[in-house]
Amino acid sequence: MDFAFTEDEERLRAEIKAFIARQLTPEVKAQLIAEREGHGRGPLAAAFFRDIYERGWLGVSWPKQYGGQGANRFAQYIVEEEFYRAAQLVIGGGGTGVPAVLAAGTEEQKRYYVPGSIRREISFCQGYSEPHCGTDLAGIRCRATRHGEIFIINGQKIYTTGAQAATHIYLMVRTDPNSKRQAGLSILLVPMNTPGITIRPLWTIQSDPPAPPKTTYGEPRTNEVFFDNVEVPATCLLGAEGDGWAVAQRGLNLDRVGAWRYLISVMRDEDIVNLIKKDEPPTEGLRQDPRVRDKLAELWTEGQVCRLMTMRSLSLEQRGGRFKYEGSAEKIWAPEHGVRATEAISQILGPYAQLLNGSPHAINNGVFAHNLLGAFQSTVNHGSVQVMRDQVARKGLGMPKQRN
Amino acid sequence: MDFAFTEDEERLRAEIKAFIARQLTPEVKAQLIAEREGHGRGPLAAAFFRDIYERGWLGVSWPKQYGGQGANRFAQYIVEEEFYRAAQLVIGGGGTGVPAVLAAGTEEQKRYYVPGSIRREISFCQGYSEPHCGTDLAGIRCRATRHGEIFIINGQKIYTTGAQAATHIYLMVRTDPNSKRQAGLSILLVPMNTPGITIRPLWTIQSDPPAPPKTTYGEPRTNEVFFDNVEVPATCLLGAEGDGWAVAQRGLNLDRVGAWRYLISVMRDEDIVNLIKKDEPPTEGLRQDPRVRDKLAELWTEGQVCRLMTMRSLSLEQRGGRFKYEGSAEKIWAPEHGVRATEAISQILGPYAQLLNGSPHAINNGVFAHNLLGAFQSTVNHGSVQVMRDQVARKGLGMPKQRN
Amino acid sequence: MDVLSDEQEALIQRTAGEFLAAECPPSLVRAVEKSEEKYSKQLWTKFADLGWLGLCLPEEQGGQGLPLTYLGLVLEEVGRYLAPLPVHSTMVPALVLASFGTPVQMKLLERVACGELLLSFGIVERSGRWSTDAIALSGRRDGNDIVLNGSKYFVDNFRIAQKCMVAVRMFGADGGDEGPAAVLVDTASAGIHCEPLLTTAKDGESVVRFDDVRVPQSNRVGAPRQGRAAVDALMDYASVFLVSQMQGAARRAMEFAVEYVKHREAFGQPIGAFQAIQHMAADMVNAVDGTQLLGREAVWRLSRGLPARVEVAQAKSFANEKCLMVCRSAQQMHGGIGFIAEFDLNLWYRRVTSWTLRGGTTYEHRARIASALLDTPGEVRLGRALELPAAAPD
Amino acid sequence: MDVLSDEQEALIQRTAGEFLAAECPPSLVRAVEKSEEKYSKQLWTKFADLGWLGLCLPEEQGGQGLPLTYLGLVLEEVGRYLAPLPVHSTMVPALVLASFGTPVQMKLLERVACGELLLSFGIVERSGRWSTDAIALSGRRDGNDIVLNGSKYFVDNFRIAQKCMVAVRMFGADGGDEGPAAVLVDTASAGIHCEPLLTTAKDGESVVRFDDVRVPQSNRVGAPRQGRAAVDALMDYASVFLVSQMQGAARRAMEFAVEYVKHREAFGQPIGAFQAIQHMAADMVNAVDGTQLLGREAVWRLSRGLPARVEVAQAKSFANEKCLMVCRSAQQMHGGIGFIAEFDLNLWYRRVTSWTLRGGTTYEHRARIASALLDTPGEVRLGRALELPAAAPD
Repeated sequence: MDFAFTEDEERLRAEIKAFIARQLTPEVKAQLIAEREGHGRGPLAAAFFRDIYERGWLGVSWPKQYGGQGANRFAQYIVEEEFYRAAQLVIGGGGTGVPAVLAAGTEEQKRYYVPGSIRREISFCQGYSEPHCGTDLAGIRCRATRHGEIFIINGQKIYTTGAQAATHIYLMVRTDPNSKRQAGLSILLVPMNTPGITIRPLWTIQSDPPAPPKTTYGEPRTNEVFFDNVEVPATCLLGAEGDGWAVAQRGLNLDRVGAWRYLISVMRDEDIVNLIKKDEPPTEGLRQDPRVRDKLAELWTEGQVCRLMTMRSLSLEQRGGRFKYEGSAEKIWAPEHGVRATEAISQILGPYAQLLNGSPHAINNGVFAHNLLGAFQSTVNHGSVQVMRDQVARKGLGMPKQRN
Repeated sequence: MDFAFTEDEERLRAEIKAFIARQLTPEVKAQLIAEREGHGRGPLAAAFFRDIYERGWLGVSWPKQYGGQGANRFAQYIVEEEFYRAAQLVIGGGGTGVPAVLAAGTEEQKRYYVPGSIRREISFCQGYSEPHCGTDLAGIRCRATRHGEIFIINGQKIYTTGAQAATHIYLMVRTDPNSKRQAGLSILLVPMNTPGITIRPLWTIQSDPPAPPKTTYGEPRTNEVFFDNVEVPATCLLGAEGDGWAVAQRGLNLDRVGAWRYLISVMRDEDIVNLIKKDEPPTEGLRQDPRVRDKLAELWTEGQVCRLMTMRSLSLEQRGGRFKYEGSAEKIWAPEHGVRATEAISQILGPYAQLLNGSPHAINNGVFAHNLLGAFQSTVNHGSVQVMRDQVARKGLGMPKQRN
Repeated sequence: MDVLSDEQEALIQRTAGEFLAAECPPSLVRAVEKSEEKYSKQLWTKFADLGWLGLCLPEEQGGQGLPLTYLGLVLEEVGRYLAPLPVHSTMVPALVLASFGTPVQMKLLERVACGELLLSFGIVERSGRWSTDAIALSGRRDGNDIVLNGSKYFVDNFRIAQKCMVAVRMFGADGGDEGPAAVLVDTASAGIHCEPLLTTAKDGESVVRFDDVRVPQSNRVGAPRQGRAAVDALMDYASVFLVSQMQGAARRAMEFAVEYVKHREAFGQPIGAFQAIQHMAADMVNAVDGTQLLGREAVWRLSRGLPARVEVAQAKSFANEKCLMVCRSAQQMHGGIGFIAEFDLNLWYRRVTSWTLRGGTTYEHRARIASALLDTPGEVRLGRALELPAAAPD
Repeated sequence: MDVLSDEQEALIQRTAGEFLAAECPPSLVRAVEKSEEKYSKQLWTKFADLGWLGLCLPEEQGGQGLPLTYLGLVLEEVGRYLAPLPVHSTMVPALVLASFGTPVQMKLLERVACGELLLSFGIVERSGRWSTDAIALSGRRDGNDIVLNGSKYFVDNFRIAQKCMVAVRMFGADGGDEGPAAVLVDTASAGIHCEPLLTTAKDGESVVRFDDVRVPQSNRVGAPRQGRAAVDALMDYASVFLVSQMQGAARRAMEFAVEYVKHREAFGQPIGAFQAIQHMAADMVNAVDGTQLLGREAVWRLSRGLPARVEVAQAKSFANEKCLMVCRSAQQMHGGIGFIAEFDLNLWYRRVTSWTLRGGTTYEHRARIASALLDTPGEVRLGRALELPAAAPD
């Protein structure tokens, strides 16, 4: 039992912080924001990423033989945390694609995707949900038919966030047309520039006006992706054919934990405390209000539980253990904390909490209002809290399945 | 839409209050408590009940032809509320037996049970639950076999509160041995002195020390009742043979609403406010604590919702309407409010909230501590809040049943 | 006692609902969000022509003189269909005029009843607080005029209204504080600056600055001694009719969600067959029903002229938490789709988030309830109305 | 960083658990409730003989000198089996002695380690408040003595302890206030009156009155300047090890309930197959796990000598609400049977209700957290420890 980072880890954190203080200039930040808004990568941003790359922080926990640093899960967490805090950059090695490639890929796939991702030449979007099945992935219909050494893909995906910028899609398809539920699914890694792929934007309630940085589920856009006789070589297959469910499960578990998931759930706790403690108009006086103080202490404590559950997941992973229920449990606690916090904060701030980004008099660029628009999404995406509770009860506690 | 009692109803309330102020002397009160503790009825208590009887308040809403006053549901509510508040007496016409007799009984049964109940010569305990089925009454096994003009009853009931004092048991039995679930059940009205009935006390966590008045689920004792070849005439049948489920449902619905259910959920709200506003040791100073004030206002508002839901049920009944979901909804809200209130109050009172009846330094005879022991029972008894939620969703909103 | 609607009440509510169901589809709501005016003039005219605005105004001013409870029912429907109409912002000050106005001011109600005169009102200032104590905008008496200086924040529909009822702190010519008062101001007066806000509701709130705005003393609402009472009424009407709207909107969001989960299949059946979804729905029912009961009781008390500050506070504090929960649960039950801008459900969610933050926060309303509970003599009892002490927070 | 138990920690906890599983059945817990002493002397002897008491005491005094985290794990098991042993009331003051005691006082730990010396401690007074400011029991210096006057409320196991560590307010012979201090008092001293309380836990709390009780100055714990630090430590240990017990007990109640619903049939299947019951259970898991993580972090910080007042406050405020929720849910999952006295589950429920009310309420602990958040300079960040300002409430 050890609740502190090691000296090495603290040193890494200090290095990153110093780097960010030095290199993340307002100009770089502006180009990063422009890139996120779809205006392509500016030269300063490119240089910034090159510098990060050279320090080995892109994919810090990935194996050295594929260009990573072979560092542990805590080093990865530190990189992720500092860059996400500083500029909402998702850096360090989590996410959808590469961890699954490392777990299930062929040697060739590892040699291709891992270094490419580290150089940020390759990026993945996630092709899971379909219009008729959001949470229930076992109902997937998008099919890939094998014809010798190629697959032909037909179908549709939805909520494919980042499809417009990704080089590849991490795609779950049904390869056995006669299969049902989890069986007969496979994962394909498909280049987005393959002919027959069409992307249609879905604008979210965060698009007009665009949500400010640090908003939970502040993405202005997600997508539908259509596959019309898309032909890819069979080498795109990740893991065995028909083994897609198992390949995806581990990825999903990792997706439900880690720095990003933690931070989007708790940054508002820090923001509201730091706002209230400034004690300036229009929130002056709240600092001394015992009701507000009590509520902030409650939220803070819940936020600490988010942090500690994240550390528990990292500890488990670092030991090489598998989650029994911990990932699902965290994916209940953190999003619901986010919702509770957001709604409680709105009652503390009163009418100011309804002001969106760009409105006169908006507090912190309207982040608290945009959180109201985004917080509940976190209880739905990547496995709803209802499904997560089922899993905690069934897998964690061994409770029986309902029969009729 | 009218949220006030009528002048007549207010006059009735004033009469009852005046009666109580005059007649409910400390001596009478002491005899009532002694009676509740199983020491039989004292002469003063008997006179007190005779006076109430003469004023027509026992069964005030029951039909005149059977000795009632034929008053409306609100008059009944007022009688119930005032007597329960004054001395935790359940008077006025609610409860398990007579309403069902009035709804489903034969003329002969009405002539026997209604006047007898008004004179308090007849009283019912409720024979629903069995050891293997608490909430799921459709699983009842206690069976009554018909032999011509008699039934022979064998089986067991549990949580039969008040069995030791009741003259009759309102008993749900399976009359068709081949039936399943709701079908084939019947209601029998069985005199408790019939040979073959054995009562075994089940002492509750409120028994040692005994809970003080106004405790939610403060009963020190409930019972198991065993039926060993108990022979009763077929005239004991209430409603048609095999129709027991329907007969019981309406009774259960009425059991889930009304003054008693409302008051056991909210009396603690009044008690804590009245305690805090006295501003005396050991709770002095809390009156000015904004956190406590905020919480009390929240509880009070929830308590108002309990009251208004009760008024809604009475309005519906008074119009002769049937509940769609309202009874079940109230039976979620009020008990869960009771739990929230009890637990919140305990954190306001701190260590004093753990002191039981008779302990030195206990506040209000330990009622807040005993509520901690009893409050959750209210979410379980007479239909758990889980079953109630099912009913609101299915019957109220028409949501579908799960299939496999 | 009968807390259910009677036949006439049910009829009027149903009629209003049917009208809005036909005339106010979500596409209109959405179009108005993008408009400059933030209301539909066409719908307003139809609405007014049907007499809905005059429902509870005095018969002498062309109204129908029905109790306020009817307006509450109509506003439930306005909320239900998110009707982009300045009913709330117009009727709240109109009702204050109906209670406190001078004969000349009462005359204005004729134009309100027929839809000609749009009103707005300003209470909250920079602090954001819903409290008479926080009213600092000064109305200094100067000859026959009152000179207004200060700002009102979060003023709804100021830009389309001809007049605004402004809660001010009056000062005599000698600078003496004369307490709160309500003053009617022409929105076109010199010295007024209006800055539109962008809210989650995407409706017509603004910040309005008053720089030496002059209005005649006769624009003060009611007699000088009634200033505080008029401001109290303005705040109570504003809060309680927001509750009507919120409840109507939340109920609609719940109905959408229940309908959706009855048909949306996952894991081999309609997700509405799952107990977790059913129980979420059951809690939504109690939340909207509880809001309805508290809200209607408060409006009913106002309609009878009974003290109702505590009941208003109960209703709004409860509605703030519960209606948001209902709309959030409705979004959750819809999964990802509710997050997509073009899907209608979020119109309801976005409005209710805003409405929970206007007309007083939960903290503010609970402070008032607590004062009635704890700063008064005698024991409390549920079912017996509480009165506020003179020094209660507001 | 590794927040999980390491092998040795897991081994020690398992061993303690196995010992108590064998030696401390619910029947013993129930029997002790009815006893005068409110603890099992026999079990205490066995427990001490196995060396559990000395686990984290200094090696010089016969202890094993392990970090405090080990005691936390053992107390999780004590809570889990509701062991009717004065471990908490003895070890809390013992640890204060280990940190602050004079050499003579340290010698007492030898007798603690072998189970010979039972201790108790008194903090709270009539106000019921968990706060140094609320300590009014006076310790007036008089020659070589300290004269104690006042009362301690809710003192656990006073009647069986030989010594009690009392938090007092010291006064010089001249009457000058010298601040808080901890003083060791023989429980048999003249002038002590003990009045047993009857709590939901049915354990050994009392109110203890001190009328001119004389103790030598050498009984003061630690150096004069360390008085406040010693009292702080006494309070923090008391709170955080209660969290260990509560978490162990709540986890056990959860396990009982999960086991019960797996087998209890209704509506044609085990009720544990119903989603509503499963989701209740999932929330119970997060509640006990959250308590465990917060509690262990706080104990770990104490074991490292790091400031931990905020972490203790986090753990206790969270535990108060969550462990009660878990035990209440366990009762609900058992339906009517949990309400019957002879059914074991309510032993857990009744103890946890009491423990949520001792060692500081949620309000009190949150006030401390809020002070660290808001009354300090600079921005806060999760993951960076907070420090309390000097003037924080406690």
